[in-house]
Amino acid sequence: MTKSNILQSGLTRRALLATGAATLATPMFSRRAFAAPTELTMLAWYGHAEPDIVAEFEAENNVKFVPKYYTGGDNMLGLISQSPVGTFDVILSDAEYVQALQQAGYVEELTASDYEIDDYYPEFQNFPGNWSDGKLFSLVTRFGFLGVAYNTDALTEAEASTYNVFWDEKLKGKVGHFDWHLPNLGQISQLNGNANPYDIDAAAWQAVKDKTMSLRPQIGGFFDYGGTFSSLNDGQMLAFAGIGDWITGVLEKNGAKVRSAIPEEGGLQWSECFSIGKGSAKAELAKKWIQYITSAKGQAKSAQMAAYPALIPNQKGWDVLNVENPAEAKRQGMTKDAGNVIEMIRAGRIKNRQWPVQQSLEEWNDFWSEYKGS
Amino acid sequence: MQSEPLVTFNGVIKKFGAFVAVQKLDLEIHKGEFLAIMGSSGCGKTTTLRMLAGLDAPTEGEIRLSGKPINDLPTWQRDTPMVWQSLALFPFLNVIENVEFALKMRGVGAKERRTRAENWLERMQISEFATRNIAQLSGGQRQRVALARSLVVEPEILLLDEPLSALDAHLKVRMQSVLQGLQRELGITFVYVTHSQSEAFSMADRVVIMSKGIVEQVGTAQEIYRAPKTRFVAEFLGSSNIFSGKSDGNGMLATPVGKFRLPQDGTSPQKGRSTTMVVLDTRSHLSVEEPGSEFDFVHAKIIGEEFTGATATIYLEAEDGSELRVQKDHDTLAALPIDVGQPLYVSWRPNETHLVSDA
Amino acid sequence: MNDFNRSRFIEIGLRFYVVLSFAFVFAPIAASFIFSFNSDRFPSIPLGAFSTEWYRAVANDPLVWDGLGNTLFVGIIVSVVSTALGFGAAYTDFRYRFFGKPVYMALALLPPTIPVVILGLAMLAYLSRINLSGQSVSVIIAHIVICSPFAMAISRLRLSQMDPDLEAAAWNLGASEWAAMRYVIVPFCLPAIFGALFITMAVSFDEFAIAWFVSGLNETLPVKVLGFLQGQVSPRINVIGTFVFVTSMTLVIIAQILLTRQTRETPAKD
Amino acid sequence: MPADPYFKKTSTRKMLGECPKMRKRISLYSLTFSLPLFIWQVVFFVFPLAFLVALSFWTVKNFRMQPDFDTINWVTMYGRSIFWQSYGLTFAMAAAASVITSILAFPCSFAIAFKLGPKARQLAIFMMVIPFFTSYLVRVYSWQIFLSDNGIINGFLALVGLEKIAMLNTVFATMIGYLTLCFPLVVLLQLFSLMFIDRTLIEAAHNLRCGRLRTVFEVVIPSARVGLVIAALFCFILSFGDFVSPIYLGGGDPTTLSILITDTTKSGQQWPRAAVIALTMIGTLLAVAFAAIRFAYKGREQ
Repeated sequence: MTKSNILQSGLTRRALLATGAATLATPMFSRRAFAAPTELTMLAWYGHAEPDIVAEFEAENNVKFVPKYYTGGDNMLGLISQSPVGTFDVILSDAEYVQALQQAGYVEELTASDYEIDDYYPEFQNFPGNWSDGKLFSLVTRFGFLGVAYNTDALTEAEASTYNVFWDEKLKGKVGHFDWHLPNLGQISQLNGNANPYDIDAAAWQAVKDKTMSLRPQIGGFFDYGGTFSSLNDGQMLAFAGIGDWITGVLEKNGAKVRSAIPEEGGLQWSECFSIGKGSAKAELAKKWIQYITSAKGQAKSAQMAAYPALIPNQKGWDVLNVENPAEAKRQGMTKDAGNVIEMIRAGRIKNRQWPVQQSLEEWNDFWSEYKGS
Repeated sequence: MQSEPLVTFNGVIKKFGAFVAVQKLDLEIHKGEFLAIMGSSGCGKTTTLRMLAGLDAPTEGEIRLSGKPINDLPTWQRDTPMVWQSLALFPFLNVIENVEFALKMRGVGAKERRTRAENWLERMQISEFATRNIAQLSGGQRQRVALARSLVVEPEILLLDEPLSALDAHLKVRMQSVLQGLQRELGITFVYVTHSQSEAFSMADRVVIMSKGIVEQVGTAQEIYRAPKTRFVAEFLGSSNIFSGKSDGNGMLATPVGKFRLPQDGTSPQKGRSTTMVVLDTRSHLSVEEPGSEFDFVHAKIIGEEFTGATATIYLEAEDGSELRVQKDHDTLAALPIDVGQPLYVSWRPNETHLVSDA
Repeated sequence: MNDFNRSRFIEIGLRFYVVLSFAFVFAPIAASFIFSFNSDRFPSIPLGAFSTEWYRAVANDPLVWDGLGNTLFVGIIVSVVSTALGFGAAYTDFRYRFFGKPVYMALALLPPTIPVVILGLAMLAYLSRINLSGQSVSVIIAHIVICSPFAMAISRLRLSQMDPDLEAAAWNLGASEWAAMRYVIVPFCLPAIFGALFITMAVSFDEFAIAWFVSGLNETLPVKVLGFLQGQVSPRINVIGTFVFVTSMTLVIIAQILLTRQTRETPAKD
Repeated sequence: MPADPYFKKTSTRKMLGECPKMRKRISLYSLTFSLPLFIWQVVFFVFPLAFLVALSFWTVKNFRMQPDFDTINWVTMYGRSIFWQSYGLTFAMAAAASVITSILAFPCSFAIAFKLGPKARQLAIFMMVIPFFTSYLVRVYSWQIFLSDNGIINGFLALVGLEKIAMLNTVFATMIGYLTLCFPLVVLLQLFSLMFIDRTLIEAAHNLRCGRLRTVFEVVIPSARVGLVIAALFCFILSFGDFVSPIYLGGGDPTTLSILITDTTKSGQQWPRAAVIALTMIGTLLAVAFAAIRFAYKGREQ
């Protein structure tokens, strides 16, 4: 009885495991089995390889994107440096990191004539960081503004029109930080009246630090991407520094009472650029993808990305968007009307987010962790 | 019953680190004999058995089996099956699978294996349990399975390590006769390790008594019982009165409880020498009155009484506090005032004493 | 009488406390289950409409399926290898005494006590040096490091229940060391070996921190969940959580039933 | 007469280092079982940690790590007040978590061990194992729903007309997370040590007119000390290194060492500095584990 029993039950269990595994894995294998598309790897922020963006391209080119989503620029650099060369075919990077990518030799040179750069607004044709010594290494594909994100039940638009609102007594413990020093300190620097928030001398830097420290008692937490979403959504935080429409736009669509405002002190601009990874075996396909996503059609898609909406630099993309989804075009300010986002940039209200010029990145970062810990 | 030795221990020493478990063992085990190795725990009896089985390797010396040295032979190449104190039956195998195990290990085909195992089950009268789980068997049944499992390879020698210690008294006696009968029937050698006198003396042809790694005495049950050679053996058997003192050189022994005549066996120790003399409890007598001159005697007080079936043992305390014992049938005792504290004479005939070494 | 009442009160109080403890333990699991059927993307009270859309979203997300495939692939290899390694170490501890054994045991048991963040960091830094990072095999390597101690502990526990004479008895009956391993030790430890397979698989299934560091493109399901948590907060977390919970519970319960059925033989009688 | 020969024999054999072993110690057979894990752990556990030590002396230039031998990372990290602040805080929070979890778990494990019948106890143990098969991440995410300002708990409070309580993004929420992580494990570990207490000990104590509560403190807890300390130690280890609860329930505020590690790697690729933090954490854990085990077995040896 005993031995056979053990064997039997052993077999059953083994069989069970195997069948379980097989059943669970079937959809995956079967899907792969009949299509067998080329796999294209993408290193990007969350959302860039989701079906709403890539499905059409995938179908047209029999491609399957394999994304690795990172949680920040440094995380991205870490992932590249710790993976074998050629792991990532397409790399999406925030503009300030592009130079680091290029200097580290992580990206291939692009041929400018391959892309419809002429359709871009002039401000974006020679976008800082995309070019190095006259060579093109990446192409800006979308951007957005950072200002004051606020809960519309708690604050009026007028109240949110200045960074000073973060110090408002009624927001005590209800102000959140997107946990990255660059946008937050840049905004404080703007509040302090620095024309270029990132190019400040020692005295101005000290002033920024002091001003930031005075905000600490108001702060309810330091959040990553996901945490920012949920804490704004459920009213856990009523105002947020360091973010913009890329977060509140998504929440708004879901019915949350949140919005972003560009305050009178000015806003910051984030920009995302596509590059081709060094040593990519599918560089041709990667190029095709960048052509697609920077074309008018791809740009319109990109503007409405489900994960987070963004502004687009391609003028023809604006046209497509205004036909496809005029409401969204209007909401984001990408219409030909006066006061649209390009005019805001031209009026000098928006500054590029970038690395500090007169201090080292380390210094800003060290201050940020001290601030968090205080 | 002398025959050529099946097993020879030649100056075998076994050390575990600094601890010497067996000291210089020389022993011959004959073909077809039932040999018991007896001693208290830690005396080296189990280590001796394990060395023979090949489970422990001797530190020094040589062990021969059928004339061939087997020191370097691992246990699985020895054919020295053992019955374990814990029985060590395989709990995940049923009865017949347990019995077949050794055959399977020897590469015997499945069919033959089954037949031979079934034979042994029948022989041990446990055929009906063939497909039972070990956990479902009683103690006695397990014992039989363990025996069958070891004997199925038809070895020349069977090693038994206190196999009966877990059984109750009634079952023990039954299994003893089973074992004895089996050994006679098979005509093979049994080496039986035990701490129990009754098991050793009732079954074995020869008994080896060990203490602290040393063989104290080898002999038949009768020889050992009647004439323990050493003080240890006498104490271990626990059935003698022991008197220690100094010889006066004239055939007398001076002890704290009196002067006694030494046995007249021609080995009278020289004067002043420490000497120990023993007399069996069954050869000791009790009386209210001082016994005659043909007896030596000690004055003592009763401290207790123990019934052992047809006889009873009276425990007494001598004047110096040493303990004495006398075994008598109930009729004899009925004539005596047996009460705790009652002073009596314990006596014996000098020719029924003998000397033991003091080692 | 008074004292008796008081002790009854304590008894009831303690029982109630046990119920309360389980409520605490199961509250988040239950909530996750409920919210997986909630139509709102961001969980809030009151609940939105009943919906299976997130289940559909998960089922239709090829990345989730890839993640599940990776998790299974990693989990099965990890459980087999770490059970083998852990069993070997447990047997070594059971049978041998040797110089430096405490060091050996420390190596065999220490890994789970190192915080996963640190282990992940060290693993990534090291594995990328030897070109083993960013692949499924990296996750497998790291998970075996933390899983084999569990397998070792489970096997060791079983071995300590074994009559130490059993193995010697097998040798004595003619089994070589290898044969005794195959026919005695392994069959005896079979329940523990299965237990270890399940537990190590469960550990690997749920491990996200180290996997997050070293998995590269071959993300496992828990890393996906961490990604959802970091990146976009979606009820898909609840769906996957519910799915993983139901699956592993089914496996555990089936294993439990098989094991108890086997031991529920009539007890020995004399 | 040997009273219990079997026991005596096994114990002497154990004392002598005698398991069922045989002559050759190093054989193909023994190496087959002992070596694989050893090699695996040396290559994939010791080497990475050793590499971490080396890494802590490297330098970073422009986001790139360079092999070096520079104590700058140690000097910088140990020179920063934020580091020591996080260190003290993480230590205090982990210690608090292990004390709180142990105290909260004890009545539960006590009741399961002594107040439930064998069937119910079996079930309770099984139920306590279940959480190990659910994702910790998912459970933490679930707690957000309970604890947020408009979450389940505050919803209930509003129903009965009470004020809202801010719970999410507080140390309290972090503690809930630690509790979620450790509670089932601590209960199980405590339970196993409690179940091995000889019940007659407790009866004897009652018999000696030792009151209920006093019996628990004077008999039960001392008898189960090893298990209780080990359980608390595991809780400390898990909480000390956890980064999920402090971030997703505590709102990343205050900064714990695990957050500091991820932050450090997040800004300027300062992996060498992260290695400094990691090594300090390992050192601390080893010291705590050593102290705890010493305390647990104090007075047990001989």
